[in-house]
Parts: sequence; C-alpha cells; structure tokens
Amino acid sequence: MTNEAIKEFITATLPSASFDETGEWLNIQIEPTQLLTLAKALREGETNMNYLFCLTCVDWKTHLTMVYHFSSTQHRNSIVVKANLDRNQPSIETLSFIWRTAEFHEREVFEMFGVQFENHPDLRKLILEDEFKGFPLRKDFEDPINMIKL
Amino acid sequence: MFIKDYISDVYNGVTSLLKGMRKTGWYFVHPKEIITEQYPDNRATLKLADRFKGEVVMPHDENNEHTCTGCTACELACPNGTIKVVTKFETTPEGKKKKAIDALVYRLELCTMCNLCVAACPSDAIKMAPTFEHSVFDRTKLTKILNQPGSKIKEGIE
Amino acid sequence: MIQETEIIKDTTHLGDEGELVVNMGPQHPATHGVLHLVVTLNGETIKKIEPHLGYIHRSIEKMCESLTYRQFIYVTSRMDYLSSHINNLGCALLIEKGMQIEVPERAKYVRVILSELTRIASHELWLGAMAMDLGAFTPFFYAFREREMITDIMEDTCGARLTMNYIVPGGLMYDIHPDFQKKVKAFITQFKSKVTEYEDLVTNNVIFQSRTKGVGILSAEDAISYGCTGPVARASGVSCDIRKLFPYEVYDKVEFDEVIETAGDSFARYMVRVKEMNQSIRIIEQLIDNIPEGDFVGKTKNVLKLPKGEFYTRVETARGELGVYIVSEGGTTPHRIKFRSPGFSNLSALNHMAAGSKIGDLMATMGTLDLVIPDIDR
Amino acid sequence: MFSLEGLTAMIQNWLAANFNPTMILVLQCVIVILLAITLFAVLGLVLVLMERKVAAHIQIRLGPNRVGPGGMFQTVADTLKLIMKEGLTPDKADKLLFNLAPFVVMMVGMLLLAPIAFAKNFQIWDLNIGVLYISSISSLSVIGILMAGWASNNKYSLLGAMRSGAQIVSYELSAGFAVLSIIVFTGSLQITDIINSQENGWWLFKGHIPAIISFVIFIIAVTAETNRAPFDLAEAESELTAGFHTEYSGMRFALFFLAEYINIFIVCAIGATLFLGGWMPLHIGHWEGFNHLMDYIPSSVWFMGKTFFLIFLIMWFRWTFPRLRVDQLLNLEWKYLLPISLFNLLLATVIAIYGWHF
Repeated sequence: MTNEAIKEFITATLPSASFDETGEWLNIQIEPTQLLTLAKALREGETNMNYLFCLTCVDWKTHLTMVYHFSSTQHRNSIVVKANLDRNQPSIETLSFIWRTAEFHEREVFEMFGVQFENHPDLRKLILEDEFKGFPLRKDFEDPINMIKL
Repeated sequence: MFIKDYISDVYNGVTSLLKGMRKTGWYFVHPKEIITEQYPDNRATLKLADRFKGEVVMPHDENNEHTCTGCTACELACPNGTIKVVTKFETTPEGKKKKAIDALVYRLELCTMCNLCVAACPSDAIKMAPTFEHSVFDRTKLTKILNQPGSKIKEGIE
Repeated sequence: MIQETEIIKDTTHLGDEGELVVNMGPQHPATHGVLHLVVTLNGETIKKIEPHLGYIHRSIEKMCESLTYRQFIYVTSRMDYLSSHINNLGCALLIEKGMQIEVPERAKYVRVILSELTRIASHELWLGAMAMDLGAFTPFFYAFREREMITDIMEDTCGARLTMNYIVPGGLMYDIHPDFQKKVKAFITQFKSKVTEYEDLVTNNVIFQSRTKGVGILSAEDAISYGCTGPVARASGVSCDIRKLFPYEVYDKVEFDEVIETAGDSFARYMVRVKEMNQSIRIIEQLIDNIPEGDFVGKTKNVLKLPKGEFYTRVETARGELGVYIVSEGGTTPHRIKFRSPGFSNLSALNHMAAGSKIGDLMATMGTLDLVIPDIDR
Repeated sequence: MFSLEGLTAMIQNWLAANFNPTMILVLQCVIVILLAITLFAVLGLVLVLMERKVAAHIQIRLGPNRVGPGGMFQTVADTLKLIMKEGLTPDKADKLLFNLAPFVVMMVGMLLLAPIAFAKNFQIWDLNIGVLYISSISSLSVIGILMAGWASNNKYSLLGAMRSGAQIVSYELSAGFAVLSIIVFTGSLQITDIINSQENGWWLFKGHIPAIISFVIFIIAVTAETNRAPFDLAEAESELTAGFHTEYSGMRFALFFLAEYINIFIVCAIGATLFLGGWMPLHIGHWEGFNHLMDYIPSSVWFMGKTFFLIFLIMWFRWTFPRLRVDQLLNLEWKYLLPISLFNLLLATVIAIYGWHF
C-alpha cells in the first residue's frame, strides 16, 4: 500500500486528520478523542495494521504527545499516529483491546508520564513501586537523591 | 497396532536417552576435555588480550614524562564523570605561562570501560590497560591520580 | 497540580477458594534475574501469571536524555547484555541515518560478523540456561565452552567480553585484531563439530521433547497482537526478521534463510533458535573472507548533532526487534529516546501462553521466551 | 585373605568370654549403632564428593580441588560449615514437625540398614522377611518429606511435598513388582537365601529377559523413590527453588542432604543384592579357575563395588537428563512401568514354574 492510499483511507474515516510526510514514515496527527475510531479502522480496514510495534509518549513541556507506530505484516508499511494530550489532565482511550501488546506499553506510559488510559483492563504501576510519587520521564521530574547531575 | 506404537514409543525413548548417556559418558572418561581454568594458580600463564579494557592508565616514559596537555577532552567525553582534570599554570624557562595538569583524577568505581576517553584524547596520553584484579578493601583506593608525582609533560606536545 | 493517581491496593486478597498465590521471584532460579511473577495456582495448574517488573529499572531512557549522541551508545550495552553489540549497532545506525554519515564497507562487514557472533553467543547461553530450567545441567557447560570462544574473539577485537562498546557513529572504535579471521574460522569448525552434541543431549531427548512439545502454544495472530518478535514470533509462523524485511548494513548481500516454524510451541521456539545459529554461521562464512580493506571509521564531526525531527531504527537482536526512537530538537542530546525492547513485548504474552498449564510448563515456556530482565526493565 | 566374617567372630568370642548374655546383647547393640553412625558419616562424605566429582567430569569441569589433595576434604569442610550455621525455624511453622522431619527421614535410612548384607556373614539382622521389611520401611520416608513440606509453612515446600507424596507412593508399586519377580525365582524373602541362590550366577544373567526388565524398572523406580533427577520433582530446583527443604538450614538441612545419599546407597545395595548377587563373587558356570580367582577378592569389596557401580549409574542419569513434568512422571509409572512390570512378573512366574532359568 502506498502512502497515498493510506492517506485516502484515513481521510475517508477521519477527515480532520492532518498528515506529515517529512520523516521516514507517514505521520498522522489526530485529536485524542478520535484515536479509537482511527485505530479500529486501521486494524479492521484494508490497511490491516495488525502490529503495534511501538507505543510511547513524548513530553514537550507544554503538552504530551502520544506516539503510536503501526505496521502491517501483510503490506509491510508503517505509519505513525500522534495525538497531543493536555499536560495537566492527560487522558486517552486504551488500545489494549485491539492490540494486546498495548496493555503493557500503556501501563509503562501511565506510570512514567501519568497518562490515564480509559477502559484499560488493569491500569496499575508495572515498573515503579506502588508508593512512587511523580512521573519520572516528564521533563520537570526531580529526584534530588537518585538523579546525579554531572 | 496400538501395541506396536507402544513398543516403538518405548524403544525410541530409551535409545534417545542412551544416546545422551553415551555423550556424557564419553566426556566422563575423557578428562582431557576439561576446560576449567584454575585461576589464581595460572596467573603466570594467564594472558589477557592486549586490547582488554581493564582500567585507564597514563603511560610515562623513563624520564617520568607523559603526553597529557590537560585539554579536558577526556573529561568531556566521559559519560559518567569518571575523569576529572585538575590543571595548573606552569612557567616555562622562557618565562611563558603554560597550562599543564596538576592531577588527572580517575575514579575506577565509576568507570564503565567504554573507551570513549581514550578515543577522545588528541595526544594519546591515556590508554586502557589489560588489568582486571581491581578489588581493594577500601573504596577510596579506587580513586586514582593517573599522573605520577613529579611527572611533567613531554617536550614538544602541545 | 496533577492529581496523583489513586492506586488500588488490595494486599489482603490472596486468591479465591482453592487458589494458591505463589511469588516466583524476584529471587528464583528459573527467572534468570530479578523478574517477579505472581502466579495463581490451582494445585499444579497455573491460573494466572502477573509479572511485576522494575527490580533493575535504571531508567536508561531518562539517562540518555542527558548524554550526548556519542556517549549514550555505551548505555545500551547494559540493556540486553547478551546482544549488546546489536544494541549498540541499532543506536549507531540511527545516528548515521539521521546525520547521513557514510560508513566504510569494512566497518559494515565487521559489524555484521560481530552481530552474528553475538547472536550465536546469546543463543548458546539461552540453550544452556533453558536446558537447566528443565533440569538438565550438563548442556549448560557444553554450550558455554563454545560461547567462551566467541567471548575470547570479542575480547581480542573489542577489548571486552560482554559490554563491548565497539561501535561508534560512523564505524568502529578501532580496527579488528589481526587474528580475528583465523579465530572466527576456528570457532566455526569447533561449533560445527559440536552441534551433534546438542542434538544427542537435548533436541532428540525424549524427556526434553515431551516437556516442550505442545507447551506454551502461541498462535500467529496472538504473536502479532502481543507484539512478539524474533524467534518467539517466527516459531509461530510470523515472518518478522528485520534482517530480511528491512536489511541494514550488508544483510542484503548475504544469503541466509529466515527460520520459520509453524507449531508455535516451546519446541518450535527451541528449533528456531538452534537453526538460527546455523544460519548465523552461514552468514559469517560468507563474510569472513571478504572483509574489504580500507578505513574502519568514516569521517564524522567531533560534536554530533542530530537534526530536528524524529528517527526510528529497527534492528534484529537475538531476542527480536529492537526499536530505537529518538526525538531530537537539534541539540547534542536527544529530547526523548525510547527503546522498544523485544523482551518487554514477549513477556506480555507469557500469561496468555502459560495460563492453564502446569508449573513445569511455565519453566519451558519462560525458558523459550529467552527473557533478559535488564532488557525488559531498561 | 581378609574377611569381615573373621572379625565378627573374634568380637563375638571375646564378648562371650568376658560378659554375661544380657551384657553381650547390650554391647552388641552399642557396637552396631556406633558402626551404623560411622557408616552414615563416611558414606555421606564419600558420596557427596563422588557426586560432585562425577558431575564435574561429565560437565568438563574439575570439581572440588582446593581442600585437601584433589578436593578430598571438601565435604568435611562443607559439613563443618553446615554445623556452624544457624538452624532457622520459620515463623508460624509447626515447630515440632519441622524439627522432627529430618530425623524421621534419617531414621528410615537407619532402619533400612538392618537387613543388608555387607559381606559374607556380615549383616545386622538376617530376618526371614528381609525384602518385605525393606519395601515396607522404605515407604515411610514419604512421611518425613510430607512433614517437612507441611510444617515449613511455605508454598514451595508444600508443593514439593505433595509431588513427592504422589511420586513415592506410585513408584513403590513398580519397585515392589520388580523385587517380586526376583522373589519368584528365589522363593524366599530372606536376604541370605537370595544371595546364596546366586552362587552359580547372578539373577541378572540367570533370570533371562524378565530379570533384565525388572532390573531396568527397579533402577528407574528407585531413582524416582529417592527423588533423584530426572525425577527430582520434590526438589525441582528451577521450579520450586528447593522443594520440601526450602526452609531448612544448617544441620537440619545437612540431615536431609545426608538422608538423600544414604537412601541412594541403600536402594543401590538392595539392587546389588537382588540382581547382582550382593557380596557373591562373579561366578561363571564351570570355569573353576576363574571362579577361584574371583573368590580371592573379599566379599565386602564385591558388595561395595556393585553398589557403587549402581550409584554411579544413578548419578550418570542425573547429570544427563532433563526433569520430567509431574503429570508425565505419573504417566510413566501408571501407563508404562506398571503394566510392563505386571506383565514381566507373569513372565517371571512362568519361567520360574517351568524352571527355564539357569
């Protein structure tokens, strides 16, 4: 599938999505509320994006960006979906019902960035201890004891 | 049919087990295959690869001279803050002021032997030594000063 | 202020009637590290497995945000320490891609040879450790004997046995050792003569086969959905070898087969790895005599600055697909770096694979997943 | 020619000359107990070292080689270490059972020593139901293991003990049937009779196929009964950390460890007695010269040689095979070993009735 075909397909489902082709792969910028619609379409439609190979979050100090890397084992092309979140109340729909791998990756993002994943089956801390305060991968995280400034 | 399968099952199983036993038995009666290195006893013959990254050292020649200019390239290259270069200003016989190292402090306990400092050094003043017996009873002994006392920079190194 | 998330704590609940909740790990002989599994048992049968991670989480991603592009490569050796060379390669490839650095052919060849040696070493260790999980102690030592030859080669050429840090952006840290080719060839001969040993001791052993066949089955759809990669996915019939799909370095110039099994059980995963070792040997044999002469490192600037943007590289480590995702703002340090580690995704499938089987099967399943805990925790 | 028989007779005469009958009995008991304890200690030291050396050589290693020449005193050092260690009792453990369990396991080993003939006329108690006595007492060891597993208040221990219970109870059956097929040939349960019946050849050779089959089954079954790999599910290091003795430390752990090796020695001694003629030298038909030569080797050496050969075999198994799964373990017993041994017993009976054996 070419990028054009994917663009057409996405525009058909989600007219408001904006595209960016400067990087290696096609970037799709969407609103967080539209994620579930787009994800379902990507998974079930002709794009057949059955492989979510990377799920992460980037802290831009003003907002958080969820970054999803999708790929298809059928067409072998990859796309990147991004959604900007409010930094104070970050919340987005979970994808763990569509891609099972999202469950662990979302739990990691939840504790590292504090993003709430709605309808996640088991949203608990995975790596940090339960009493841990703060979100370590955010840029403003400070830990005077364990972080050594060189 | 059932009996035949049953018997062939048992037969194949037993032969596969016997094959394994033959292999281990072969090693049992061939002590020459033993590969154990008796470490503290073979110190004399134990030779590590020349490139083995054991610790950072500063080679000095017979006149107690090194080639470190105190440019702090290694300090900047180090990811862990292992190296600290303390510089001083020396006056040469001609009366010129010249930057030289006072001490190159190397903290072995922080070092990950990544070789980045050696790669960064413009005058090949430091290198990795193939030593590995680093254990000491006191942690402070791991902080070393690499330049020898009274050493000075070699002529002609800028 | 951000609202701290309420964590639901339920420490009093220790399973329902007839259930036994066992903490496997963080100190347990079969978890090969500090993996903590909370296993709910019904007699000998596993009902649920819940991994608790983070016992050796060093926050490498946060650490890398304060390291320059030259410096951060060495940290990645500590992620998946069994394929540290391939981790380094992934990072170097990303920087080279982002900055359009030319890498000399010689460096490419050596990188691939060392990657494949690393893969063999990793699989050798896995083979021994997995046999040990199933109660056979001896193959461990035989596997380590061959692995020792590889680590000796690494020591000669890279100066370290495990965390090499031999790759720098643009090529290699220094040239290969003069004896490199001779030693690699000696290793290949030795390895080929000893392969039958593993067959006698492990592969054909009736106990081993009955312990692994039909155990921990993962279907192809589930493997993709769980994001499994590497030998785990290939054993389920998913073609996912990055070396074949998106060739990097000189993988497009060598002939090798992507090993695919379809059964999806522990034995298939075992066979994939054993066959992969042979394929790696095949790759090395094609390259070892043809290492071109020339520079071992390309021309690079002293201070590396990745242009503003996002970069992603994928490399095939011994455990699967390693993704390196860097968001750069144009400075000397990355703004955000994410390592998509293969073990993390593979582990997430463990509950699905092992639930409903016996405790003994858990060891076979976990053993064939080939988990390296620092790789999962990062 | 050195013989233990003469030694016992000498002591007996000396006792008879100097003491009254009650005193003689008491003194005999004391001597036997002292000998048994010494034997235990020595066997423990020797067998642990042997296991480590065998394992090492199979695994292309050297094994213990630091304490004493060739590592000879390694186990002595280990024992010293274990004696000096603190014996911890877990909180909420059943203290009485927890402390009792290692002794129960040891006691079973001690009781089993009674009917074993170590050399010609060198036996503690030649009771007329020797084999029956052995099979009944040896099944008691499961009680000790269950006690240990239950009393530890540890989930791993409990799982290990339960596994061990299922395992020992099932494998008792095929071990019993294997022994029974030899009893069918000899027609006596007394150990002396069984050994004497092998004067012109060991049962392994005389008894045709059934004896060989029952020998194989016996070896498998006793490996399982003593919880040795590939049947070490009760300990299953990679699954249950250390199984039923997870919580034991110090001397109590040492007792479990010792009991394991004593049990191996005893079952191998029984195997040697039943199938390989005990202390009886190797005799082949009418080769008079050869038989005379064989008679020259002391009977105790014959016995120990055979026993240690079997012990080596069991160690060889351990360091070669992977462990079975718990359901496969029971499958092996109930679907393979038990039917085969039942059929084998029938065959042995037919052969014994028609007198087809040599």
